[in-house]
Order: sequence, then C-alpha cells, then structure tokens
Amino acid sequence: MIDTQSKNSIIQIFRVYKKYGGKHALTDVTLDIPKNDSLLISGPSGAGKTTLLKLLYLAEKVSAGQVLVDGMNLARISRKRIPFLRRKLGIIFQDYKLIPTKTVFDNVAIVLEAMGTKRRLIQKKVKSVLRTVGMEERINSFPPILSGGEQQRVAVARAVVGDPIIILADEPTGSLDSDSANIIIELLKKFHTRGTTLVIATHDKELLNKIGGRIVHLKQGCLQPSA
Amino acid sequence: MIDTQSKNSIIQIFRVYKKYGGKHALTDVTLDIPKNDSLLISGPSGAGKTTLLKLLYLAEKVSAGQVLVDGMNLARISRKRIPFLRRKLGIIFQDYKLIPTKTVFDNVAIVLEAMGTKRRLIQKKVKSVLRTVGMEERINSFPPILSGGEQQRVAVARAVVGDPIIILADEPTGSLDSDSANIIIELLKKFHTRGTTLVIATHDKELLNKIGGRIVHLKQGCLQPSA
Amino acid sequence: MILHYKRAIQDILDHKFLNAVTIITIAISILIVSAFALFFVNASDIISSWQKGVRIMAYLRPNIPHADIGALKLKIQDFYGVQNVKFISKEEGLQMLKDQMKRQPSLFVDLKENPLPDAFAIRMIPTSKNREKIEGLTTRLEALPEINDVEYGHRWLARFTNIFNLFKLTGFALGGLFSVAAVFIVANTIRLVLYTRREELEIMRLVGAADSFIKAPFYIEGIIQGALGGTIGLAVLFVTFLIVSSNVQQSFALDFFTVRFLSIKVYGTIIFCSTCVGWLGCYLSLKQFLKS
Amino acid sequence: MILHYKRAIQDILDHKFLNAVTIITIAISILIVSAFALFFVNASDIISSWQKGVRIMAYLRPNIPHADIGALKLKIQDFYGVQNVKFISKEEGLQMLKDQMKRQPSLFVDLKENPLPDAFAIRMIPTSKNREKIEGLTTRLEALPEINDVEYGHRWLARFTNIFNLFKLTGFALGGLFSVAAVFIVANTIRLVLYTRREELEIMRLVGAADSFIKAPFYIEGIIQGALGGTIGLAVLFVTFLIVSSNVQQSFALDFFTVRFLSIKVYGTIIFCSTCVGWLGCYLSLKQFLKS
Ligand SMILES: Nc1ncnc2c1ncn2[C@@H]1O[C@H](COP(=O)(O)OP(=O)(O)OP(=O)(O)O)[C@@H](O)[C@H]1O
Ligand SMILES: Nc1ncnc2c1ncn2[C@@H]1O[C@H](COP(=O)(O)OP(=O)(O)OP(=O)(O)O)[C@@H](O)[C@H]1O
Ligand SMILES: [Mg+2]
Ligand SMILES: [Mg+2]
Repeated sequence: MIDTQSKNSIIQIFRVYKKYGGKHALTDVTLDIPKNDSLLISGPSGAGKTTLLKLLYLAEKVSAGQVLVDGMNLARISRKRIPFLRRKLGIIFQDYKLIPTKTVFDNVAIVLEAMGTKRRLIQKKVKSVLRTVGMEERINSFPPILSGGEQQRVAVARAVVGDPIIILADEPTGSLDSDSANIIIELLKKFHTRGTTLVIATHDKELLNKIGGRIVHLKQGCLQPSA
Repeated sequence: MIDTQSKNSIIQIFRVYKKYGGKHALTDVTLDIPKNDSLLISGPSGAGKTTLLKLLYLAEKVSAGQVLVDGMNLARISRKRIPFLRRKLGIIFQDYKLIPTKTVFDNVAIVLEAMGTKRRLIQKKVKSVLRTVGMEERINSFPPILSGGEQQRVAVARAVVGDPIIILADEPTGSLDSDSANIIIELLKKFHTRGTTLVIATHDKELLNKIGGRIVHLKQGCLQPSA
Repeated sequence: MILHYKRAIQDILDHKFLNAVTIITIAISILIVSAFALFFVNASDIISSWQKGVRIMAYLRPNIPHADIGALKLKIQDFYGVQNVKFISKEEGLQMLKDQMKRQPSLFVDLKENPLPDAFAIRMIPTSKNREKIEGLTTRLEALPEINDVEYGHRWLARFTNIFNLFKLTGFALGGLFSVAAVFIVANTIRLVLYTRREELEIMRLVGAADSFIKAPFYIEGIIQGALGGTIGLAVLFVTFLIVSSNVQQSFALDFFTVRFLSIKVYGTIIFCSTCVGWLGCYLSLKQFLKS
Repeated sequence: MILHYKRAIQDILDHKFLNAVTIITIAISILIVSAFALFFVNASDIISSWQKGVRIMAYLRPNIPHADIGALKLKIQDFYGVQNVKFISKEEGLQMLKDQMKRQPSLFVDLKENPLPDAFAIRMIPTSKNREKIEGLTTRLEALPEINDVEYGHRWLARFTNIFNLFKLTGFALGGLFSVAAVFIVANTIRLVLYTRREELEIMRLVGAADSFIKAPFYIEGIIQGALGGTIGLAVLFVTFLIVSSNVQQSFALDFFTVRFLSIKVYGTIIFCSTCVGWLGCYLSLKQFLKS
C-alpha cells in the first residue's frame, strides 16, 4: 500500500504513533522521503525530533503505524538484520555517543571494522575523514578530554566514514561555532550531491537556512502543515 | 597585587596558563570581572572557553598564574574548602552532568541538600525553579529519557536553585530552540538584575546579542583584543 | 543523619542491580566462610569425641590397702592436666578383658587366679592431649610409689592427637584464608560498584557537595549491605544445613553425636564482621574514587 | 579472528581496572576452591592411611591340614572386596598377643599350650570399606566350613569408616558448594563489569556492529581472564602450600605421610574449569546486556 505511493522513496513513515509510557511523543506522523532528498525537521525542545529519528534506526519501535527504510519494513525486520539496516545509515546522535574508553581513531574505525573493511583501508579512510572535520590532530585522544565541539566533529566523522546511503543527523552543529559548523554543513552537502539522503533534526535557524532542503515542523509530536 | 586592582572585582584571572600534557589550552589570560558583571566568552570550538570556566570552579588547576574568586585564592584553597567555593557558584555544564539514576527533582534538590537547606523549603524551591524552566511536568523523570533540550533546562534549574552569587554558564542554550532559549535568557537576566555575576561561554550569536554584556573573544587559548 | 539515612534508602532503590550484586557477593562470601566454619566445628567435635577415648591406665602394686586408694585417687586428681580418675578393681579389669576378647575364651579357661592388678583409668582434659603432656603426666604417675606401671592407650592415639592438632591448625589457616579471600572479593565488588558510579560522585562534588555529605549514604549502604548479605548467607547455610543434616543423620545413623549448627555467638560475630566488611569496603573504595 | 584477537587485547589494555578486578576475583575464587580441595585431598590421605588398619580376622577350625590353607587363601582372595589375605599361624598369633599385652605378662605365665587358632588377616579394598560391605564379606567368610569364627576390628573402626565416608561426603558437598559459589561470584563480577560497559555495547550496536562482532573480543577476554585468574590462584596456592607444608612437616614430625600438592591433572582441570567459567560468565552476561 505505502510501497506504491512512490517508487523513489527511500524512507516512508505512515501514520506513526509513538508513546512512552503515558506520554505521546509522536502523533499520526506521515512522511515520505525520496531518494537523495534533504529533509530538515525543526521544532521546539521536546517536540519529538529525536524520537522520529530513533524510529528510523530502530532504537525505538513504533507504537502504531509503519516505517519503511530502503525497502525494509522495520516492524518485521528480524533482530539479526538490524545491524544490516544500521550500516546503511550514518547517524549523528544528539549526545554524540562516543565510546569514552576508545580513542578518536577507534571510535570512528569501529564502523568500518564492523562492516569488515580491510585494516589498511580503515587507516586511510578514518584519517581522511578526521582531516575533513579538522580533528586529525586529536586522533589518539579519548573523547572525554575533547571539547564539546571537538566531540561533535568526531561524531560527524563516524557517521559519514562508512559512506552511508542515508545520513540521520540530530542537531549536528549544536555545539559548534559558525566556522566549524560551516565545515560540517559543507561535508553534509558534499554527501548530498553524491546521492546520499539527508534527514536532519535541528532548531538552529542558521543551519536550516544554510543547508537547504525541505523543512517540516514538529510540534508536540504532530507534523505541522508546512507554512 | 592583583587585589588592589579593583575592590569591586569578584573574579580575577591574572596571567593564567593552562597546559594539558603538551597541549596549551590557555595562554596568558588576564581577566577582571567586577561584581554583577555580565561577561560573555565567545570563541571557536576548542578555544578554551570550557577550560577557563573549569579553572574558576577548580575542576582543573592553573599551570601558571593566579585566580581569585570572591576573595579566595584558588591556588591556596584547601581541599575541604572547595565545596564551600562551589556552593557560591551556579554552574551550567556544557554536557549538563545530570545524575542519570536520580530523578529530575533529586538532581536539582541535591544542591540544596548539600547546603543543608530544610526539607520543606527544598520541595518548594525545586518545584518553583523547575516551573520557571518549563520542566515541572517531568519532575519525576530520569534524565536519560529526557530530550536534549529538556536535560539542558534541568541543568539550568540546578545551577540557579541555590541562589548563587556567580553563575558560570557553558553554552546554556546550545540544545534549545529560540523560544526555550529565551526563557533561559530571561531567567539569567533576572538573576543578573538581582546582583548575580554572570560568566557565559558561548558561540551562539543570538545568545550573545540577546543577553547583553561585555564580550571577550578567546582563540586558541589567547584572549583577543576586543574589537 | 535522618537525611543521610533517607538518601541511603533512596540510593539503594535507585541502584537495585548494583546493590543486589554487592549483597549477593557478600552473602556468598559469608556462606563460604561460615560453611567451612560449620564443617570444621563439627569435624572437630567428632574427632574430639574419639579423643575422649584416650586415657591413661595406672596399674597399682599388689596389696595396696583399700583405705589408701581413696587418698591416692585424690592425689592423682590434683595432677596437672587430669580431668577425672576412675578406680578399676582387678575383678572389673578381668571382666572387661574377657568382654574384649570373647572370641578367644580359651585364653581364660586355665586361669586359676586373677593375674591382673588394680588400676586407675585417668582421663585428661582435652587441651592437654598432646604427646608431650601425656608423657609428662605418665612420668609423674610412675614416680608414685604405689604405682607399678603406667600405660597410655595405643601409640596411634598419640599420633592421632598430633594429627588432630594439625587438622585444627590447617582448619584455622584455611578459615583465615577464606575470610581474607571473602574480604577481598567483597572489597573488589564494592570498588567495582563505586567505579560504575564514579561519574555520579564527581558530579556531586562539582555541584558543591562536601565529601562527608557524599560519603554518608554510601557508608550507610555499606553497613546495610553487609548486614543483609551476612544474614542471607547464614540463612542459606542454615536451611541447607537443616536439609543435609537430617538426611545425613538418618542415613548414617550417627546416634552417638549430634551435628550442631554454629552458636548464636558465632552467628552474631559473623554478621558483625560482614557488616564491618561492607563498611570497610566502602571506606577504602570511596577514598580511592574521591581522591583527586 | 585475528582482528577479534587484537581487539580483545586492545580492550584489556583500555580497561585495565575492570580486567584486573575480574582476574583477581577469578584468582581468589580458584584459590578458595583449590585450597579446600588440597586440604580435603590430604585429610583423606591421612584418614585412608588409618583406615588401612581395618582388617578382618578369620579364625580357622583347629586341625585344618596345612595343604588346604593355600587353596583356602586363594578362594578368599577371590571374594568381592578383598584386597589381600595374609595367613597368621597360631604361633605368630600368640606372639602378637603377647607383644600387645606386654604390660600383663602374668596372663600368659600359666599357659600350657597355645589356645589360639590359625587365622587369615584380610584387608579389603578401600572403596568397599563401609559397614555393609564388611558385614557382607563377614557372612560369606562364616559360611566357609573351614572358618570357625570371624572378627572385624573393633566396633569403633566400623564406626570410623562411616564417619570417614561422612567426611568424604561433606567434603564433596562443601567442595561443590564452594565451586558453585565461585562460579556465582565470578559471573556476578563479570556481569558488573559488563554493566559498567553497557553503554559502550549499546553504542556499538547503534553504529551497526553485529552482535557476534561485539561479543567476540569479550569471549576472548573471558577466556584470557579465566585462564590467567586460574593460573594466578593456583600459583598463590602453590607458594603458600610450599611455605606452610615445610613448616608443618617440620614441627609435627609427620614422617609417616607426606603432604602432597594437587596432581597435574587436577591442576589442569582447575585451570580448564576457570577458563570455562570466564567464558560462561561472559556468555550469560552478554546475553543479558544485549537482549533488548
Ligand atoms: N525513553 C523515553 N521515555 C519517556 N519519555 C521519553 C523518552 N524519550 C523521549 N521522551 C520524551 O518524549 C518527548 C520527545 O523527545 P525527543 O527527544 O524526541 O525531543 P526532541 O524533539 O529531540 O527535543 P530536543 O530538541 O530537546 O532534543 C520529550 O518530552 C521526552 O521527554
Ligand atoms: N583534560 C584534557 N586533556 C587534554 N586536553 C584537553 C582536556 N580538556 C580539554 N582539552 C583540550 O583543550 C582545548 C580547549 O578545550 P575546551 O573544552 O576549553 O574548548 P571550548 O572552548 O570549550 O570548545 P567548545 O566550544 O568546543 O566546547 C581543546 O582542544 C581540548 O581538546
Ligand atoms: Mg532531540
Ligand atoms: Mg566547551
């Protein structure tokens, strides 16, 4: 049914509800994201932006409704196939989720290791992506001693190192000054031109303006009619 | 020597250097913050803003130089007196530093408990401050399930609940949409008018403009001559 | 104080898993130590009951007047290490010998008169039952003019006493080792739990909590964990003991001794120690994690 | 595989504290279990050496021709539970009795001829030394026409055998209890360590790592920890044993038996088990923390 809506869709969200205990975090959300789209989800604090992204990478399950990502119905996907789904995604988490006991290099490399990339290629790729985000000097540091912005840049590097077909970015420039933010924005744009689909949750107006793309508004879990 | 510079200073930073291992995080920083000042520290990612604040609440020690806070020389303060220093400060940490296993209420209340406030007063004060930041509904939630912005608001609540004489705010609105940010800005302003000294590290231009006050720029650990 | 107590309770509820792990670890440690203590106490009991069999026979010269025997008995009674003295007349002696050798009755058929002397059977107090003490007493007995000859059990009984002492010694050593091991394990676990929570400790310090304020609930928790763990460990042991001992006593028909559980005093001591260990583990670990 | 191995090594280096805690816990647990095993093995040895003293005396009817005795001996030798049979002629028997009762030589003065019968001294194989088996054998012996009478040690020896078996049983039970306790403690500690690292596990899953990829280094670590912990525990035990046993053997002059350490086989088994425990602890804990 939803499959037929659009052959070009890479993400389809259909009448999705999400409840946490008694709290409604998402109410009747329907979204169709075509391949190579750039979708910006804005909305105030607690609107459900992060929750919506979590549904896409299966950190949370929908309470009702359907989610399809790259042809996979997330309600029916088996436990074993979840890593397979996640390797298609590059996720920038709002709280970075870096492993504190691993170096910056290892934090980024783990994505490639999990995909089974060759050791030598990993070295090359990780170094190159860290150079892009301006973190090549801190390659052997551990995340807890990095500044907030530095941690965020490592998180971005990890998200893009595996050449994902979809990037889910939750507030990717929240801790960055505008110069650093611009570097990240350029990076995301570069991936977009290469064909990657972008889904970005943010309340940063600067980011909304700069990155370009379709903007949807969430408010208290409901998708607002686009103004 | 530095004492005589200004009788009205509440924070004096004199020729301070901070090295992390081999890395210079702060170089020859001198700053004089009068009572009831509102100081904004801006600068790019990794400039040393957080480090500067850490020196003020003694999470880090200076490598060289002197820091005085409310008449206390932080180089000479005894271990036992550190809590005494910190109770004068209200600190909003960049990474919030909420205790994940305690409820929002307990996270905020702990400041008052540590000061020895009466149980009934604690109830009243905590509820009131949580109402101000718009988190009264989540009073019994645990931080990990809160959204980024919600966590930040709790962190702000905890910083101000003890009526500190100085507020050290590290990126206090980084995770907030502009409406929520305005609430926090109003709150900080209210404290400022009551006589609290504000020291705010941020790269958010909106915040810099809205909150008003003296702005200093940090760049690679050096204080830039004010433009 | 009430505040800290409340905070401790709250904290236990907030960290059910960590507290459960600590309490289980303490309980198991106590179980190991006290199970061994129980085993050891009962084994000692049994061996002691055999050891009671060790007695010294002092044979009298013939024709000691009956009147002197009472005085002699009192005299021996006063010797160091003597628990009690029993007079065995030659008639009783012969009867006992006949009972003992009833398989060879032919041995006694030809006897015209009782060849045995009168004797004293002397039991020693248990603590004096080592070879040296027994031989010391023997020498003193032999020095008495009325005593003709002294015999003390079989050689193996003397050796047995040494082995019993060795058993006791290794038992105590092992008990000590187990106790130390238990303390280590518990301390280790508490360190691990506090390591898990070190960020929380750090946050509390950063918002201005004094070290004593941070530590107080942990101490209370440590004490509660220790007491609870100790009680659970002993309770498990007691139930196991009841089940096992009733089966054992049935199937082995050990009517001659009763397996006993630890005394209330030992019980109390163990729980007290376990409480101390809980407290101490917290103390040492907190010291480490609140250092810098 | 090499990748996982490298990751495991890296991981151990990254988490020195947690690994140290786990290894120490395993070492202590192994120490407890093997110390008890050592104690038990040696205590059993000693008791066994006494138990060897238990023998059955079968007294022959008078006037059995000397020629038949060889055949009879062979026959008894074949009985179930018999270890060896020794013929004791009546002359030897009398001499032994005299030696035994040298304190009452008067008893033998009046003897005109040797009143004792010929006899067989029968030792049983150790596993058959319980009261039922002994009595079974006794009955079979009594049924032989050549045998007049059968006597088996003193009553206490039979009782002693029962107690020895009880000792063995409780020893095994206690050993089992200790092993289970050790497994619990180790599993508990590993759970705690993984609990500390659950966020890390979660992050790895979120960035697309398969469960097997996440688990592999932990398993390798578990095995390394188990093997290392076991080895350290046994090494500590061995050193302690060397120190203690040399002192004990001196001060107790126990020349009649030598304290022995665990055999290589037991040693190997313990390390193998400890490795398994390390692995199993990881397996179960990982299952829990990777569940949802
Ligand atoms: N696991 C959870 N259990 C209960 N409530 C939750 C949980 N996760 C999120 N919520 C609630 O759901 C609402 C939406 O959260 P979400 O994180 O999606 O907000 P958001 O739009 O990302 O906000 P922000 O901009 O502050 O990050 C919030 O009120 C939050 O408290
Ligand atoms: N404990 C530490 N050990 C080593 N280096 C550190 C440590 N803490 C901070 N640094 C480094 O010092 C520099 C300054 O860090 P700081 O956190 O002060 O930056 P910041 O101005 O707050 O940046 P941001 O805006 O990204 O938060 C950074 O390069 C950081 O990596
Ligand atoms: Mg969010
Ligand atoms: Mg910072």
